[in-house]
Amino acid sequence: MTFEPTIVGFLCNWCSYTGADLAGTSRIQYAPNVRVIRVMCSARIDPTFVLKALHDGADGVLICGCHPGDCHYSEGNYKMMRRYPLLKKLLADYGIEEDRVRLEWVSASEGQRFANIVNDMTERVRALGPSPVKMALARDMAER
Amino acid sequence: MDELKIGVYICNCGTNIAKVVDCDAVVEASSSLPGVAVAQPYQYMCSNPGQEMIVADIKEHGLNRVVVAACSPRMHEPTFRKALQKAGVNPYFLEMANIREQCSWVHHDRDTATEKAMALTRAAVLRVARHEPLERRSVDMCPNTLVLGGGISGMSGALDLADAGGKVYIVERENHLGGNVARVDLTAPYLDSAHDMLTERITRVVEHPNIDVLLESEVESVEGFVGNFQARIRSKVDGDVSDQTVDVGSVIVATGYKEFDAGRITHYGYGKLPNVITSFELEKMLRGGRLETKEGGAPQYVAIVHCVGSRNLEFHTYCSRVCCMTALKYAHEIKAAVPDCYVSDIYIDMHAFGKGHEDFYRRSSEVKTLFLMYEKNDYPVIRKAGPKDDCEMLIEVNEKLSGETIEIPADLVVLMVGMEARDDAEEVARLVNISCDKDRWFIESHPKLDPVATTTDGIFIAGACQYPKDIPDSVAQARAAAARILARIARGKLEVDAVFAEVDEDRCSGCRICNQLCPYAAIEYDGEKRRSHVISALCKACGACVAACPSSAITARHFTDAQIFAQIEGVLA
Amino acid sequence: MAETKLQLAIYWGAACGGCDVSVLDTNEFILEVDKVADIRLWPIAADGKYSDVEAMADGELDVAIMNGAVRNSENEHVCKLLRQKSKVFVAYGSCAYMGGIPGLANLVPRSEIFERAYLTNPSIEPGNRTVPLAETSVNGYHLEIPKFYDRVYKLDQIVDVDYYVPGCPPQPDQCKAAILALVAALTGQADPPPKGAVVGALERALCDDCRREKSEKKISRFYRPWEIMQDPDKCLMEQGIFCAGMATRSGCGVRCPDSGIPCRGCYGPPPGVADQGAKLVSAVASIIDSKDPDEIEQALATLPDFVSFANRYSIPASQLQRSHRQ
Amino acid sequence: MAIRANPKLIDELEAYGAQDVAKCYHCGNCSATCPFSGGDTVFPRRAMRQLQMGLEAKLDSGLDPWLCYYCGECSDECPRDAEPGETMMSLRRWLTARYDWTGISRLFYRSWKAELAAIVLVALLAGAGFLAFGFSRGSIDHYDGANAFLPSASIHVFDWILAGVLVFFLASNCARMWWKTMGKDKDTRFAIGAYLTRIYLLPLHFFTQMRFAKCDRKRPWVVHLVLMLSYVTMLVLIMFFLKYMASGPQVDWRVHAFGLAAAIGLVVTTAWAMRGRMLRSETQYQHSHESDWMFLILLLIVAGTGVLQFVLHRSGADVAANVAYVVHLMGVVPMLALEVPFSKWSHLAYRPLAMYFADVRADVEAAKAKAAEPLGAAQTA
Repeated sequence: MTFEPTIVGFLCNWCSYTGADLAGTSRIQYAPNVRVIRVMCSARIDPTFVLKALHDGADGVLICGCHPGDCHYSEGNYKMMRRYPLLKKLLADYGIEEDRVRLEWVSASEGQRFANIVNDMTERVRALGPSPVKMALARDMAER
Repeated sequence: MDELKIGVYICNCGTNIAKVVDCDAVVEASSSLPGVAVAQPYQYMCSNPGQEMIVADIKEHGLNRVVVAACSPRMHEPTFRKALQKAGVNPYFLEMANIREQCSWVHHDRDTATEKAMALTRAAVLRVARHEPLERRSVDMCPNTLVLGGGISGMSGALDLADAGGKVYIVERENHLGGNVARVDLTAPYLDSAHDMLTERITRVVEHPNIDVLLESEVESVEGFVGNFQARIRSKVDGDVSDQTVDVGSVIVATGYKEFDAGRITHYGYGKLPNVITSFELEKMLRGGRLETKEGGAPQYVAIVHCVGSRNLEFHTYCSRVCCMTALKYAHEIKAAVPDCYVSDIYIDMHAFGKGHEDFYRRSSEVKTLFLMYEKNDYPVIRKAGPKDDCEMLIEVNEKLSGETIEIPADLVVLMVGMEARDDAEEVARLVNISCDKDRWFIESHPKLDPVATTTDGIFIAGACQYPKDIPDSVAQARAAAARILARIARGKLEVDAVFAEVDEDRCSGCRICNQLCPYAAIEYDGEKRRSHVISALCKACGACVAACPSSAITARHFTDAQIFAQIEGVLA
Repeated sequence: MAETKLQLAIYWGAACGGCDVSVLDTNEFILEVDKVADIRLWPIAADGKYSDVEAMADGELDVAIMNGAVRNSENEHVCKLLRQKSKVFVAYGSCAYMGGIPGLANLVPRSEIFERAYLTNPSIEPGNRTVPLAETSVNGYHLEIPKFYDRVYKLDQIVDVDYYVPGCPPQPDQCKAAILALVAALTGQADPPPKGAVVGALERALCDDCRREKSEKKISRFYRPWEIMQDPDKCLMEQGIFCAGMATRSGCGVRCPDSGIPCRGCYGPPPGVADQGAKLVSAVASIIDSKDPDEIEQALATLPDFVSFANRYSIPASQLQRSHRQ
Repeated sequence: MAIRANPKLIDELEAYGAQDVAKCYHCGNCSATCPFSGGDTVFPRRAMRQLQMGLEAKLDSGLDPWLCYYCGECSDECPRDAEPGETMMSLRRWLTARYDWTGISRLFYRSWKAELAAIVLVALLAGAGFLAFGFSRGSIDHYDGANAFLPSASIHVFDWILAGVLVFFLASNCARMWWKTMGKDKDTRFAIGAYLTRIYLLPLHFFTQMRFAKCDRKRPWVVHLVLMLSYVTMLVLIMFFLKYMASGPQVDWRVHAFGLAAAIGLVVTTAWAMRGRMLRSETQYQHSHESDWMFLILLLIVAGTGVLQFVLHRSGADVAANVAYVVHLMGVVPMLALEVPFSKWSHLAYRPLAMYFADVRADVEAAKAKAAEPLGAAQTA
């Protein structure tokens, strides 16, 4: 049986979460692997959340916000846009694979886009296999 | 805090949820979660009986937290919050799990969908356990309004507000009212006099008991928050400076535009060729009643060049929206002034989108205006004509409709200079804490649904300071702004959401990372205490500062780290 | 009340020794300590053998102060031993508290460390390149050396820790204060600090005590301290010098920034911060003055080896704790 | 090299009937509906545009107006009532005036009074002349025979002289047309091959007007074709068989069969056209220039009197027949001397020529393109 990843999704309330709702009202089918957590703005997403999710066993983390220029709070998504590459640097330093954490812009009207992103991400993470974090920490405990 | 008693309700939503998600399984799974006192399914939670069930359970089992796993919180969160309130529980002790839009409607496999529904519900239960009671507060709404700019927009907004009884302060930099419209002769498409229109406005404004017109004045600072601004105004009436501070509840920014400086486009020879003039210089001639070349004669050929500074890569990519009809207006006015004059109209596209515009366009071609179409960024070139020519200048155009490169004679060339944001747009934006787009036009709160408000509550924009507009659009926006303000004045008080960010001053180290992050300038730095703090009335709870605060001194009410950590643990458990 | 002298043990795990020196740096205060306490184990200053400790009854020691992290089985053994024999167990210094500098080794697996240390290291003379094994037998004799773990642990990942004293090393006066507080508590003159408390440090971040002028921050690139002439009165971060102070607990006396060196974060995160590095990510990224992804990338490119700045002392204490490269 | 535009041209064209061209905003509906438009020929829009911008040289050397038969569809489709069809018509008038070196066309088109005066004058002179001639040598009560009032032999000679004059003017104007449209351009000037291979087009277009047949609306074509064929038949009869036509009272059906058919054709189509122009029944009849009316009226007079003298002569009323004959000639002379070379009728020569030239030009262009090809290929390769 194929490995089914668990992905934590952090979605901004105004664009992406609404976009995800739209996918629902339009009955667009997509992979059930993403568990969505709603925040008011992508700017609220503290890198700690991402690390915490990975620590707690998430196989991937998906971050979605409004398209640049469309932020409900005028510039919140730019704050995420600045944070993201630095977070990726940190994750790379910790040896987390590129594809496990992803930032995407999804507007309130892009239900289909959200579905596509979820499907694509699920595919990529499935290909990577289970997150190494939980196992590694378990191994550490075991070696003593 | 007495022990947790969480009620969990799983909505079947008829079959919308139940047909894909095994609701009973979700109920069973959640009933064993820490703190859960009641867990049950129901056909339609949003129905009255559904809400009643929650109220009853709260009364009977003394529930102090409620989780509803149903549709999107964007749909029914208010509904269930009311139910909690009704039962005497703080409405913020509710958390919803979205198992319809984001589960049953998008998945078909029953097992995985049920598993996901369980995870989402679990997350909600863990989260709600960490919820805190929050209170909405209301602040007073000051009935006075500050209007920046005494143009047609500012005056129109001011009159509506003043007629309704509110006090209005119009702050105008110039020594007269009227703004750019005062520089115009007739208006398109009906060719009625701008002057008459303005006189009516100005007289009413000046004579209005509720309007203070402050000429030769500028706003120095605007402090406070929606409903409670203090504006410092500096007047320099012929030399002597006087300051005053006024209390206002709202601000209408109607600072208008400035025309594009034709000198910046070299190949039109503006400033070198004496008879190349801007649209505003022509307006001046027309208002003066004599149309003539610098040499003093009546022109035999007049050429009008569109999109000067607009719709090109070099200067502004946007369309200035009013020039096309203004150009047609000139065609009519010129023919009226010099009947045997040949008018050629050199344009990119004819934008005749407004009421009566298309007919006006038709009428203009009927008076034999020669329309010549040129390609964007392929500017016509104006040169001095030779001695043999019967004209002052020759304009070379790569004419699109014929595919020919032609030379059109002209004695007078009118450059339709586009609209530009004022040089000090960014300062004004900073003054009232709104933002500018790449062209330095003020940004509205929502391009379609809220084009009048801004991201800063209580600050409204009207007229061409937002984007090029003609008179009707500007007036409409101004009066819309007035209506928005009046609605609030009528209520007298403003509800401020209970969800906002707070700085724990015992933890704030005054590093000031958060200071420039807030789009609403809700964060103030106290130089004395060397601490930052949030003006809750201004805060819109985006959480940017919360995530950025390096010492976790800022908490986002209802979106605390603890609550989100709990959710993460919940979905992953 | 000589008969009720406090029973004290000080020991080190994976550490540089600086922590012990910092205790010695309290100078004659040591004699004060000696007045009220019997130092039962402190190899660097006094005597004492494992066997002595092993001989003790559980909880016979009033206080065990351990510095250094746990890198190998010997560290772990002593750590557990002292815990067992002591009433109050104190993790002393950044290594004990968060893993510290040795914790940086968590970014590479043991195999690579051995490779570097025992095989490829140019300072090793040829023909002598041997990798130590936990167990060997040399002409009939069975030898054991401590097992070198695959990663470094902070103490509370191994045992239950009562108090933490941060710093690399802790400042002598902070050390003094911590010891006095403990003594006061143990001799019943004051309430003991809550379990798990960080003693000998402050609650706010370093900026609170930093005398440099702070204003709104916007930068377009980062500099290493030696790359620019710095303004001694201006916040280092505003000058583009990466300073961990804003996400680091104060208490050190701002010694680094005062001497023109950015804070490295040895006192660990302020209370409430779950991951020092993660917090620095959002804080630092927030002040980059651009909306253009490429420009942002360029700005961040001037910040090499980010993790060693962000989690310099706290990798084992971070959410991810170690490299997960497979 | 930029072409100098002349905003005044549009005013000049007004005299020729182009009242509405300024209204055109080049939506292209006219070109879309016109069967002759397609590929590089944006028809009739190109001509409209050139006129709006006053590109005199372009119009002068252009053939477009002649390629249009004015079926009227474009005008019906025009959303701005810019009357493309009528504009083409006006351009044909203007071009006729440009081709004519005497300046008479220009005068006629710009002043219908002048045209009318000229016609009347010529008619009176002709009348007087023929009366004098008749009385000088024959008797009014003989229509034919030895002392006929206007013996066919003499009239025949006169016809030939008149034809000579007519041909001279028309030919010289055609030559000018050739020079403006083909001669100036050295590519088309000496393209003998093309001229020869395409020569068959001249009679073809002249007699069949097959291009007109391509228009979606067929009726105008039929009317026009009948009118034209009747006219030509009549011309042939008069130029070659006048003797048999005049002699009577017996009816020589070998010629009169044709004569009558042609006469009926002329009368009916002319009447139809007049009725149309009066009632504005069809698009091409919406706008009538004075020259159109004079042309029709003359034609009707000539055809009518032609039939009349035939009937009178055959019914033995020779005096009346001779009077009708004189009136007939009073119509014929101005028609042939003025209308054919200088006014509307000249198109019977210009239009087939234009179509012939157009195809010759097309061949030349094609050849040029072919010659350029390998080079083009080399560049792209």
